[in-house]
Amino acid sequence: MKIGILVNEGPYTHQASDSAYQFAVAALKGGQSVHRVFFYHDGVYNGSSLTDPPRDDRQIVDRWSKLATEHKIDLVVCVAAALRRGIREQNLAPGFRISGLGQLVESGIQADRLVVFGD
Amino acid sequence: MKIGILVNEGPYTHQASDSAYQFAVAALKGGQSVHRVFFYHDGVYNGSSLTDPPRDDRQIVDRWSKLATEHKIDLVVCVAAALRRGIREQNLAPGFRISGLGQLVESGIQADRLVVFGD
Amino acid sequence: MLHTVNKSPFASSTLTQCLNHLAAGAAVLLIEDGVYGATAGTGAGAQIASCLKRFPVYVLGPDLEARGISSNQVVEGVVTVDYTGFVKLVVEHDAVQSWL
Amino acid sequence: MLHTVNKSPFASSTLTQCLNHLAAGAAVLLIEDGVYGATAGTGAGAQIASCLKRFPVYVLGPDLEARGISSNQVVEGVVTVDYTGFVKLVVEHDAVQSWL
Amino acid sequence: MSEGDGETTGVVKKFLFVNRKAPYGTIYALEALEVVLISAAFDQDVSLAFLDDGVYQLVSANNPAGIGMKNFSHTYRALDDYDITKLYVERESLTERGVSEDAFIVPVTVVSRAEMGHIMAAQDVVLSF
Amino acid sequence: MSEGDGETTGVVKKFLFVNRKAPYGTIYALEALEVVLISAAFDQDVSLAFLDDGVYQLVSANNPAGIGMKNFSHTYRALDDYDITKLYVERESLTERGVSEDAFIVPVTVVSRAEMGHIMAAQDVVLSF
Repeated sequence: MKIGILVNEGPYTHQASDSAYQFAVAALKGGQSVHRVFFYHDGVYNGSSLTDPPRDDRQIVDRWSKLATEHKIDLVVCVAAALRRGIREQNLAPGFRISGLGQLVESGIQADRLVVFGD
Repeated sequence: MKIGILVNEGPYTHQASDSAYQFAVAALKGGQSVHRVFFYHDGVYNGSSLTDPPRDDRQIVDRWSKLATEHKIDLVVCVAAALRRGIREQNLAPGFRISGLGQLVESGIQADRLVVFGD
Repeated sequence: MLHTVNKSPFASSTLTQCLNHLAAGAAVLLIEDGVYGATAGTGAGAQIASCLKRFPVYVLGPDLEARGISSNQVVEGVVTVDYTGFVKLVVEHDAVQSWL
Repeated sequence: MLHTVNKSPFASSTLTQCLNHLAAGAAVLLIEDGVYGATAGTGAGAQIASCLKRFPVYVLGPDLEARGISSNQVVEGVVTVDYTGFVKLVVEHDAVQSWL
Repeated sequence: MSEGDGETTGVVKKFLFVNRKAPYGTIYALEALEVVLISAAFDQDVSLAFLDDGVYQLVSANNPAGIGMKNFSHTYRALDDYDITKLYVERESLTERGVSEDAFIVPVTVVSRAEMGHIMAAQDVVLSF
Repeated sequence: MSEGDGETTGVVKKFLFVNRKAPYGTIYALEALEVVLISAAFDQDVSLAFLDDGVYQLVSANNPAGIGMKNFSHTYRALDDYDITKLYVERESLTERGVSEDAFIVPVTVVSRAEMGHIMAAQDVVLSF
């Protein structure tokens, strides 16, 4: 089954990004496919290449990047939300791409389920 | 009277940054002095030089920068919170500086009032 | 102590909790989504009306206007202030507690 | 429809509102701070117990553990699942509604 | 719009946008509306639900000039041009807040809480922000 | 620490850190604790208030390994080393949540809601996150 994921909050501040990540990992382990992870609202901050959290803490941006590489997951950051918040190509982490809101609606249509994580 | 301000949320997402700005402007107009504006938690995103909001919307980061220049207001972004969230010298807007949490406690001691804006 | 409340009382328990902790010399200022609490004829409005018997309650006018709440919808006795009035309240009280 | 709730019922009205909107085929999953709602002996726990008469209620184990809530504190009848169980619930229901 | 083309052609799902947050205090209402407008290009069966503090989004007298924000209430009027006409508002949420649908900027269908529950249950995709 | 020197020398204010949010669901509790620890260097009269969902921060059985987060409960134990000993917890908040102070990681002073109100009223600087 194809599952789409929407992440509405940034890393560290709210648990939404953590929950979405743990959910995505479990879905992949369980043999489901992750159609796309769409980052909206403050969720776009998950795509920042400049985060440098304490070493003994989880590396939220890095693990999204790794998930994208290892499982060919499409990580899409909303362009309008990103511009408002200072995320651009120049500070976009590997594995993420910037695109329009149509990608979220498309995920709703193409995926069998859409799961939203937010505040 | 010296007033310190703490901003806990990022631009656009929550009204906290707007309220803090309007409050600071009114304080200055009323003859008070703004001791410091300290940005903590997601508040550090107010210091991003890369935001590019729609032209017909308020330019939140720019207006903080202008306030700093025109009224010599000390805008301090918390270093620990900023590292976690991808704000560094390289994407820090004019008029902001990055420093430690001690600057917040110091503002609490030196200012006559400390007003907190958050979620 | 000036207490500020910025959450809608219909979504959050913050207004109730703030009102439960007022002590001598307290005043309350509703800002942002907190201004919905000043609406007359609601449960929150009744709490505010009850609070007014002991403490002054203020509401930020620009936040009321933003949300389309006209002055005749506001609980009687609640005083509307602008940002200048907000600053004045901060100056007049010995400290400020933001209920976030 | 699988309904997820991620807010503490003591701070937010979200759990109550979710429970007020359940229809045939609904199930509830408490995650993040929403797991506090599963605590037996509280007002929220009573709402959950009442809900269980008509709908299944699940709670995310890793979120319970994170918050130090042991299984004997959870309302009887609430089923604890891990992230794998969360995925399974999503697959088994025709759609998911997140109460944010 | 090209976004509506491609692999999605022909599939029509029931999309529900759930609005439970007040405008201006946070950006969720505004950014949710942006998704709704984009969804119009995909020829889906789109509904909007307004309940809890989400009912405040539709109040026509909103005037955020004094807090330096843009008024986006008029955007709800544009929904009709995009053939998005199913706007459901929960009666109990209105009553609790002392809000009348007469104050709204667009025509809506007021439904009971129970009816709202059934509308929600009938959806394929539920987006909440 | 040099941060405690300079212009602030000699001034002692009553600082209250108000904790009303649950841990882990958001970062506020953790980042608030970071400010509390820094404040110790400034020789101020520091108190911590735990009420509403903030009381959950002190539960000793917290174990966030399964959600990939660090356990920061033990940091509350370090407060004593910094001479931060005034930890006030509101009784009504405990009762409403079915939480017992026996479950706490550090000794606290349990106070009534009315007493908490008086503690708040006595402060010079109130920090809430």
